[in-house]
Amino acid sequence: MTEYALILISTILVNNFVLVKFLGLCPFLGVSKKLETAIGMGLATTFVLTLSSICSYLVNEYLLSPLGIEYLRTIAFILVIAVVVQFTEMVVHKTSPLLYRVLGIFLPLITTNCAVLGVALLNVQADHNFVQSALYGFGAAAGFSLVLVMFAAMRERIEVSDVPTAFRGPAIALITAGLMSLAFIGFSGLVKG
Amino acid sequence: MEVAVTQNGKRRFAMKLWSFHGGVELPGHKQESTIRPVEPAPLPKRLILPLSQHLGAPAEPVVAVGDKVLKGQIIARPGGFVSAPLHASSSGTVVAIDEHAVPHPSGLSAPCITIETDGRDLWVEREQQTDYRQLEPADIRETIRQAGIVGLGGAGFPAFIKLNPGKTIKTLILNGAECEPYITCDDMLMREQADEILRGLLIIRRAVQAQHCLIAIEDNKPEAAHSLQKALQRIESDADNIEIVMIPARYPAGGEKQLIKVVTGQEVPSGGLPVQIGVVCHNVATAAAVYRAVEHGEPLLSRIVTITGGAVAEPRNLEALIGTPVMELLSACRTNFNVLQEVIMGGPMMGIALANHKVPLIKTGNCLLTVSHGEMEQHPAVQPCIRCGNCADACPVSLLPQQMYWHARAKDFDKIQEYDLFDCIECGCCAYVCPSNIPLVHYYRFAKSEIRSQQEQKRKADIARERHERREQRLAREKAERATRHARKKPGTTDENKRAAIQAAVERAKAGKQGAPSDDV
Amino acid sequence: MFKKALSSPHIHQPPYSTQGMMFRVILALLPAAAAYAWLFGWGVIINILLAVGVALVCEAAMLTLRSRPLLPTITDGSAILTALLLVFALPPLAPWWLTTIGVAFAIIVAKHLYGGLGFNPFNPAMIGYVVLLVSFPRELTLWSLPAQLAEHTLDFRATLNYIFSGTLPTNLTIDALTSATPLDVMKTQLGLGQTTSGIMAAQPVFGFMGGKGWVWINLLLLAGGLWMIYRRIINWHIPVSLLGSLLAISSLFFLLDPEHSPSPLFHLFSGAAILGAFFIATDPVTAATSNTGRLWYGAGIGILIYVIRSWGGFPDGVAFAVLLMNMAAPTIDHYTKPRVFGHGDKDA
Amino acid sequence: MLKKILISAILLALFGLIGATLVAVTHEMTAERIAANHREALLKRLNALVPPSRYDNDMVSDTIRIIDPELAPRRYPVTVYRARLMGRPEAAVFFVVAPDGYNGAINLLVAVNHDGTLAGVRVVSHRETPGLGDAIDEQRSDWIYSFTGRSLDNPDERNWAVKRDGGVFDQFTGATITPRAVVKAVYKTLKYFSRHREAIFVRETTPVEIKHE
Amino acid sequence: MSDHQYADITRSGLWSNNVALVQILGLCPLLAVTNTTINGLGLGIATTLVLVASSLIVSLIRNIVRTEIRLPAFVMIIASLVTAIELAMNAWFHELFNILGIFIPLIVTNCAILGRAESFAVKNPPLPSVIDALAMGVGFMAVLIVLGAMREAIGSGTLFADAHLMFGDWASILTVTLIDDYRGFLLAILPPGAFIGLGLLIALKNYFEARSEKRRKSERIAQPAATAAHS
Amino acid sequence: MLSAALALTLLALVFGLLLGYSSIRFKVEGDPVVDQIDDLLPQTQCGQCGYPGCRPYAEAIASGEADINRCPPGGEQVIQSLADLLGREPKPLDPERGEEKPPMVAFIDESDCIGCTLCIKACPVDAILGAPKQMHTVIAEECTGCELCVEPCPVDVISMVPVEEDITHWKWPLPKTENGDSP
Ligand SMILES: Cc1cc2nc3c(=O)[nH]c(=O)nc-3n(C[C@H](O)[C@H](O)[C@H](O)COP(=O)(O)O)c2cc1C
Ligand SMILES: Cc1cc2nc3c(=O)[nH]c(=O)nc-3n(C[C@H](O)[C@H](O)[C@H](O)COP(=O)(O)O)c2cc1C
Ligand SMILES: Cc1cc2nc3c(=O)[nH]c(=O)nc-3n(C[C@H](O)[C@H](O)[C@H](O)COP(=O)(O)O)c2cc1C
Ligand SMILES: Cc1cc2nc3c(=O)[nH]c(=O)nc-3n(C[C@H](O)[C@H](O)[C@H](O)CO)c2cc1C
Ligand code: SF4
Ligand code: SF4
Ligand code: SF4
Ligand code: SF4
Ligand code: FES
Repeated sequence: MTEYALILISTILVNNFVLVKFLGLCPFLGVSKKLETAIGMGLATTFVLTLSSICSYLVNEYLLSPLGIEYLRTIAFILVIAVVVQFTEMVVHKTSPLLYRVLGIFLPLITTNCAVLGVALLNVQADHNFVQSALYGFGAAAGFSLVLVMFAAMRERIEVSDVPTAFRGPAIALITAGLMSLAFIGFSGLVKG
Repeated sequence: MEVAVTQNGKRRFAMKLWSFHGGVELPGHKQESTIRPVEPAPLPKRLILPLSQHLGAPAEPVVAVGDKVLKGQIIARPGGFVSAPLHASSSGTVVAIDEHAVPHPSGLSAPCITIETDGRDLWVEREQQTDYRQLEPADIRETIRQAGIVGLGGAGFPAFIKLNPGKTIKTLILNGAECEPYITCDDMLMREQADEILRGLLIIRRAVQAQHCLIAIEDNKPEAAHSLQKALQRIESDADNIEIVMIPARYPAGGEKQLIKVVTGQEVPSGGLPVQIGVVCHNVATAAAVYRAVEHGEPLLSRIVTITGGAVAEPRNLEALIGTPVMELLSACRTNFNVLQEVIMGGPMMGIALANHKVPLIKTGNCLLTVSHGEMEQHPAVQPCIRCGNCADACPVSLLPQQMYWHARAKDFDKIQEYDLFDCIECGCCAYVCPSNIPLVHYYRFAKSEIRSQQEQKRKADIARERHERREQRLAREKAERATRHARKKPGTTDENKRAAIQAAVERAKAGKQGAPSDDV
Repeated sequence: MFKKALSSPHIHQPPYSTQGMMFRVILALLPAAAAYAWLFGWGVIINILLAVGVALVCEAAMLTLRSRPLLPTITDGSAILTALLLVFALPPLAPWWLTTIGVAFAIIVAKHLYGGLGFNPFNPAMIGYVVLLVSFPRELTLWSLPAQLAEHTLDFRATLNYIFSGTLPTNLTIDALTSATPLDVMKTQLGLGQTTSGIMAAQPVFGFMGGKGWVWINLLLLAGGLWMIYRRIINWHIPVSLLGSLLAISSLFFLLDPEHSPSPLFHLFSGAAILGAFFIATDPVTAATSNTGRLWYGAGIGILIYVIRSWGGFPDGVAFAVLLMNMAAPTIDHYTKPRVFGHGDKDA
Repeated sequence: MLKKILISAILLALFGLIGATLVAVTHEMTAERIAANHREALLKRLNALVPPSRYDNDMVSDTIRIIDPELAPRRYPVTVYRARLMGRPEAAVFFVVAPDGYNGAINLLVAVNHDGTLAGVRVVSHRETPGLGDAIDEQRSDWIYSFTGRSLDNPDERNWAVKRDGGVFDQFTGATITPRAVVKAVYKTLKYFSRHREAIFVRETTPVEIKHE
Repeated sequence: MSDHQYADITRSGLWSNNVALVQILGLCPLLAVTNTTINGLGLGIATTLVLVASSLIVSLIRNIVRTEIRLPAFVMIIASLVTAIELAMNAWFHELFNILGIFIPLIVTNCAILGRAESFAVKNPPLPSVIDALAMGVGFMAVLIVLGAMREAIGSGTLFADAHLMFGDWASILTVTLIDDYRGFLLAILPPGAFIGLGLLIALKNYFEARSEKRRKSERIAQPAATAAHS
Repeated sequence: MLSAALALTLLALVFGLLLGYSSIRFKVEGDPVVDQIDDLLPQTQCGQCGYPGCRPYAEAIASGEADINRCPPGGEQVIQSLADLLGREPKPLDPERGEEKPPMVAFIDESDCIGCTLCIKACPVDAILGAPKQMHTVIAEECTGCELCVEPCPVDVISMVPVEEDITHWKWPLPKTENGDSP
C-alpha cells in the first residue's frame, strides 16, 4: 500500500514529469493557454498514458521478453502509443467535435509527448509489475495534468498582465514554467531513493 | 437583525430584517439641503424636453415647430410598448424639434422638443378623475401610462409596466431609502407630502392587488418616517397591512434588489425581475406622481430636485418643471460659478457628470450636485491592481470586481461574462474602496457597451448572411431556369442540356427543401 | 466649464491607499527587524540597507527600460517591502553579492518581467530566497549565532568588512560565528535517529519553545501581524488557516509520536511560519482573492510547510510552500468564485 | 468496407515488417560489438582502481552477488568483481550502496586489496545537492581519493568518521551528511571484507548482467 | 521549386520558424541536456541526422499511407531509424555513443521530428523536404549550442568542458574557464535554469525581430518620400 | 531475427485492423468547424479576403488553405476570435487585404441616379431597392458597407458615408491605465 502511495507521490510531486524530468514539455507549453483546454488535454493525456503504459507492459511482458527481442522495445512501444492515440483521436472526433477542435494538433502530438514513451520505457527500466506500471503511468499523467491546469490558470492571468513586449507569449510562459520548477524543488527529498 | 416596526403609528411588533453582502458606509452630506423647505423653481424661458427620458423606445413627436401648446398637453406619443408619452411642462410655443444636448455620459445630443414658455402656465383641460377605488386596475394602469410616469428612483422604467404583474404580488415596497449621499429629494417629499405618497401607495396597491405594503426608509431619516407615520394614522381605515420599515443606512440599500433582500430576505434571480418573486418596488416619488395622475389628472410635469454641493450657496430642494435648463436651477440656488468644477446629475456614486452646461432637467434627474475645486478628491492617479480584494468585499452583488477588471482590460469579453458582468448594478462600491484608484465601473461600462455592440453586430451579420444566402439561391435558380429554357429551345437534347436540366431540378429541390421563400424579387 | 465626461462614482475613499498599505506592512515589520538586529548583530542592518538600495535601483532601472513613469511606482513601497522580507530570510552575515543577486532576481525576473507591481504570479521575495537557496546552499545554511550563544561578536566595522570583502578579524573563523539554524539542527539530528527531547536538551541553539532568540523575533512578528489584522490591512483568513492547519497537523503527529515529531509550538516559533502567515502568504498580489479561496490557500501552505519540514529535503518549507500555493492560486480562484447575488445555490 | 480495413492493416503491417527487419538486421550485426563495448567501459572503471598489471583473470566476469544486511540493506544486493593474479586472490571491487545520503542512495565502487587496504573508492552515481554534497564526486573534488591506502586500522575504529564526529575525514562546510554516509559505507565494506575475505574469493561466480551506469 | 523558395525554406528553418524558438517543439531533450555546450552540440548533430533521414523517407512514401494509419506508420519509421542508428553508433562509434547515447532514444519522441513530417514532408517532394529538415535541424542545433553555452557559462563558469569526450583528447584545449574560482550559479544548471534560459533566448529573438521590423517600417516610410522627392 | 520481424508485423497487423475498423465505425460527416468560423465572420460579403464571400473564406480557413488574418471588415476582433476558436496565435491583419475602417454605409445621390440596376446586381445582400429606369435607394439598415456597388455605377453617384454615432450606439471608451495608455 505504502509502496503504491509512494509511486504516486513520487510521480506527481517529487519527480514531476514536466517540471523535474523534462518530459512532455511541448504539449505543456502548447495547450496551456486556456484553462478549459488544459483540463481537456489533461484528461486526454491521463487516459492515453494510463492505457498505453498498461498496453506496453503487456506487449513487453508477453511478446518482447518471451521472444528475446527487447531491442525492438522502442518501436513496439511507440507503435502501441500511436495506435492508442489514433484510436482516442477518432473516438473524440466522433463524440465531441468541440473537444476535438480544441485539442487539435495536440492529440496526435500526445504520441510524441515524450512523457508517454518515457513512462513506458521507465516502467521496463524499473521492473514494474502490472499494477505498478499502471500506477506509474497514471501518476505521471496526473502530475502532468496537475501542473498543466495550474499553469494554464496562471497563463490566463499573465496573458492580461503588462508583460514587456519582447517577453509576451512563449518567453514569459517558459520563465513561469522555470519558476514553477523552482518551486517544485521544494518537494525534492520527499521520496528517497 | 430585528427592528421595531410601526403600523398605524403604533409600535406593533418587531420585524426581521436581512442584510446583503458588502456595501459601503458613506458620509451623508444630507443636512445641508434639508434646512429649507421645498420651493417651486422659477418658470424658465425655454423648456427642453428630450424625447427619450425613459428606458425603452423614444417617444414620437405629435406637434410641429410653431405649434402652440398648453401645460399638460401631449407633445409626443409612446414609440412602442416599453415607452412613455411626453407632455408640455408649461404653456408656450414649440420652437424647435431637433438635436440638443441632453444629460448623458457621452455628452452627445439627442432629439428634443424645445418650447418657449409664455409665462402664463395655462393648463390644458384636465379630466377630473373619480375615486380610485372605483377604477379597475387596468384603468389605473392606462391613466398612469397616459400620464407619462416613469420610475423616478433612477432607471426611468415606464411605471405602468411594472403595475401589470400578471402574478400575485405578495409585497409592494415603496423605496424611500435614498441611500446616495447629498440627495434629499425623497426625504423632503416624505416630510412634506406624506399624504400624497400614501394615497399613491393605495392606488398602486389596488393596481397590483398587493397583499402587503412596506415603506422602507433608511434610519438616518427619522423626520420622514415620523411624517409618514402621522399620515398613516390619518388614513386609519385603509392602513391595514401597510408598514414603515427603518432599514440600516448602508449604501446601496436603496438598490431595488438589495432593498428587497433586506426587507423580505428573498433574492431576485439573476437577470430576473422582482415580480418573479411576487414583489413590486417603486420609488416614493413615483407613488406621489401616481396619486396626482389618478386623482387630479396631472401628467408628470415636474419633480423635486436637490441642488447641493460645494459650489451652491443655498443648497435646497426645488420643485422644478421637467425640461428646465440646469443652469437656471443652479442660478436659482445662488451657485458660485467661479469655483464650480463639475456638475453631476444624480448622486456622487451613480450620477452622470454633465459634459455640457446646456442640458435640461429630465424626469429621472433627482439631484444636481456641484463640485467645487478641491472639494472631492477628483481623479487621482491610477495604480496597478494589487488584488487586495477590497472591491470584492464591498460588492453588494458578490461579484469579483478585480477579475472583471482584468478581463475588461484585456478585452476578453467572454471571460468577463463568466464572471457575471451583467449582474453588476454599477453601484460604484468597488471603485469607492479601491486603494489603487482604478475606475472600475468605467471598465464595466466599457465592457458592457462593447458586448452589446458586438451582439448588435452579430445580429446584423446574421441578417446579412441570410439575405446573402437567399440571393445566392435565387441566382442559382435563375441560372438553372435560364438553362432549362435554353434547353427547351433546342429539342435535340444534347448531353449538356440534359445535365443542366438535372442540375436545375436538383437546385430547385434543394431550394425547396431549405424553405427558401418562393420568389422575392 | 464642465469637465470631460467620466464614469461614476465621483467620490472615492479607500481605507488605505496602496502606498499606505505597503508602508503600514513595513511598519509592522520594524519591531521584529529591530529585535533581529539586536540578537544577530550589525549584519542585519547592513543587509537591510543594502537590499533596499539594490531593490530601488533595480526597480528604477526596469521602469526606465520599460519607459514607465518612475516616481509613482518607485515610491509605492512594494520594492522596499520585498527587500525587507528577503533579508528576513537570509543569514545575518550574508555576503553582499548574495543579497544583491537575490534582490535583483526578485525585482527583475519575478516582478518586472511580469509587468511590475500587481502582475507577478509568484512572491518576489520568496523567489529571490529560493533562487539563492538552491544556488548557494552552503552560504544559506551558515547562520550567525544569536547573542545569547555567541562567544564572539563582530562590531560594525568588522561586520561591514566581512559582508563586503569576506575577511574576518584574524583570530576568528566563520565556523566560530555560525551554526545551523534550529530547524536545520532538528532535521539533521532526527535524521540521525535522535529523539526530540534529546535534541532539545543537548543542542545549545534550543531554548524555551523553539530556537533561542528566534522566539522573540517570532513574538514580535506575531504582534505586528495581529496589528495588521486589527487595522484591516490584511484579512484574517490566510494567517488563521495557515497557522491552524500547521498546528493541527503538527499536533496530530506530536500526539502520535512525540519523540520523533517536534511540538506544535516548536513548529510555530522556530522558523518562518509566523512571518509567512502574516507577511508573506498575505501578499495580496500572489494570494487567492476570494475569502473561501484564501482559506484553502492558507491551509495548503500550512500543510506543505509541515510536509516539507518533516519529510522533504529542506529544513524549512515556508518559501517553497508559498511558491507552490502561488502556483495554485489562480486555479483556486477559478474554483472558489463566490455565489453571486440572485444566482442559485451552486452554479458553475 | 472490409477491403478498406484490410488495406490499412496490411499497409501498417508492411511498415512494421520493414521497420522490424531493419532494426533486427542492425541488431544482429551489432550485438556482439555492443556487448564488448559495455565490457570495456566497465573494465575501464575497474582498471582505474585495480590496474591491469595487478590481475590476469577476466575480472568483469569473475563476479559474485552478495545479499547480506551486514554489508548493505537487503534491497541493495552488492556485486563484487574479483581480481586474481596467477590464480591468487589480489583484490575485490565492491559495487556498494551508501543508503543514507542527503538525497537518497549513493552508488560506490570500493576496491579492497587482498591485504585489507583500500585500493580506492569512486562514486558511480549520486543525487546529493549540487554545490554542497556533490564534492564526493571525483569531478568536483579530490576528497574521494583520501580513502586510498586506508584500512580497518588505519585509522583506528574511533577515527573512521568525519572530523566533526571526531574522525579523520574532512567534511564539506555545511554538508556533513554526505561524507558521513560515504565514510560509513566504506567502513562497512572493509569490515565485511575482513570477516569474509576468504569466502569471497572462493565462492562460485554468479553471472551479473553488465549495465551502463 | 526555385532557388528563391529554397532560400525561404532555409531562412524559415534557421530563424523565422525556428523549431525551438518559434514552434516551441522538441523542448524535452532541448532543456534536459543543455547543461553544457558539448551536450547541446551532440544532441543537435544526432537530431539533425534523424530529422533529415526521416523527412526523406516520409516524403518518399507520402502518397501511399492512408490517414488512419499515417501516425503509427510515421512514428514507426522514425523509431526504427533511431533504433538502428543507435545500435550502429553503439557498435562502431562507441566513444561518441557514450556521449550521445542517452539522447538518442529521446530523439524518437522529439515532437519536432514528427511535427516536420506531419507539416512539411507529407506535402512536399523529397528534395525540399530534405532541405527543410536540414535547415530545421541546424536551427535547432544552434539553439541547443547557445543555450548550452549560456547555462554552462553562468552555472559553472566554463565553456566546452568535456570537449575531449566528443572530439578526443586534443580537444581538452578547447575548454575555456571564464572565471577562476567561480562559485557557480547553480540555478542555471538546474531545471529552472533551463526553462528561464530558453525564455530569455526567445525574448531576445523577439526583441531583435521587433527592432528590425521597426527599422523596415521606417525605411518603408522613408522610401516613398525619397522617390517622391526625385520625381 | 525472424521472430522479431514476425512479431512486430503481427502487432502492426492487429493494430492496423483495429484502426481500419474504427476509422469506419467513428467516421465523421461534414465539418462543423466551417459553420463555427462562418459564424465569426462579419458577413459583409465584400470579398476583400480574396474569396467570393464570407463562407468560401470560412471553408478556406477550415481546410488550412487560408490564414486567419485576411478579413479587413472584421479586423483585429475577428482575428482574435478566430485565433481563439482554432487555437492559433493571433497575428496582425494582412496589409495586402486592406485595412480596418470605421463602419460605412452606401448612399445613392438619388437625383442623379439613372436607374441602370447595375448596383442591384452587385449588392450581395439585396440592400438596394429600385426597378429598371427608376431611381434607386439603399436600405441603410441592411447595407453591410461592402462597397461592391460603388464601382459598377456608370454615373458615380454612389458614395460611402460613415455610420453616424448617436446616443444609442455610443460606446464607453476604454479608460486609461496606470501607465496613461490603453493596454
Ligand atoms: C428591459 C427591462 C424590462 C423590464 N420589464 C419589467 C416588467 O415586465 N415588469 C416589471 O415589473 N418591471 C420590469 N422592469 C423594471 C425592473 O424591475 C426595475 O424596476 C427597473 O429596471 C428599475 O430598477 P432600478 O432603478 O433598480 O435600476 C424592466 C426593466 C428593464 C430594464
Ligand atoms: C445602486 C443603486 C442605488 C439605488 N438607490 C435608490 C434609492 O436610494 N432610492 C430609490 O428610490 N431608488 C434607488 N435605486 C433605484 C431602484 O433600484 C429602483 O429602480 C427603484 O426603487 C424602482 O422604483 P421606480 O421604478 O419608481 O424608480 C437605486 C438603484 C441602484 C442600482
Ligand atoms: C537545501 C539544502 C541542501 C542540503 N544538501 C546537503 C547535502 O547534499 N549534503 C549534506 O551533507 N548536507 C546538506 N545540507 C545541509 C544539512 O541540512 C545540514 O545542515 C548539514 O549537513 C549539517 O552539517 P554541519 O554539521 O556541517 O552543520 C543541505 C541543506 C540545505 C538547506
Ligand atoms: C500584506 C502584504 C504582504 C506582502 N508580502 C510580500 C511578500 O511576501 N513578498 C514580496 O515580495 N512583497 C510583498 N508585499 C509587497 C507587494 O505586494 C509585492 O512586492 C508584490 O508582489 C509586487 O508586485 C506585500 C504587500 C502587502 C500589502
Ligand atoms: S480594490 Fe482595487 S486594487 Fe484591490 S483588488 Fe479591487 S481593483 Fe484591485
Ligand atoms: S459596481 Fe458592480 S462590481 Fe462594483 S460593487 Fe457595484 S455591483 Fe459590484
Ligand atoms: S473580407 Fe471578411 S467580410 Fe469581406 S467577404 Fe471576406 S470574410 Fe467576408
Ligand atoms: S448597398 Fe452597396 S455597400 Fe451596401 S451592401 Fe449593398 S453593395 Fe454593399
Ligand atoms: S520533445 Fe516535445 S513533448 Fe517532449
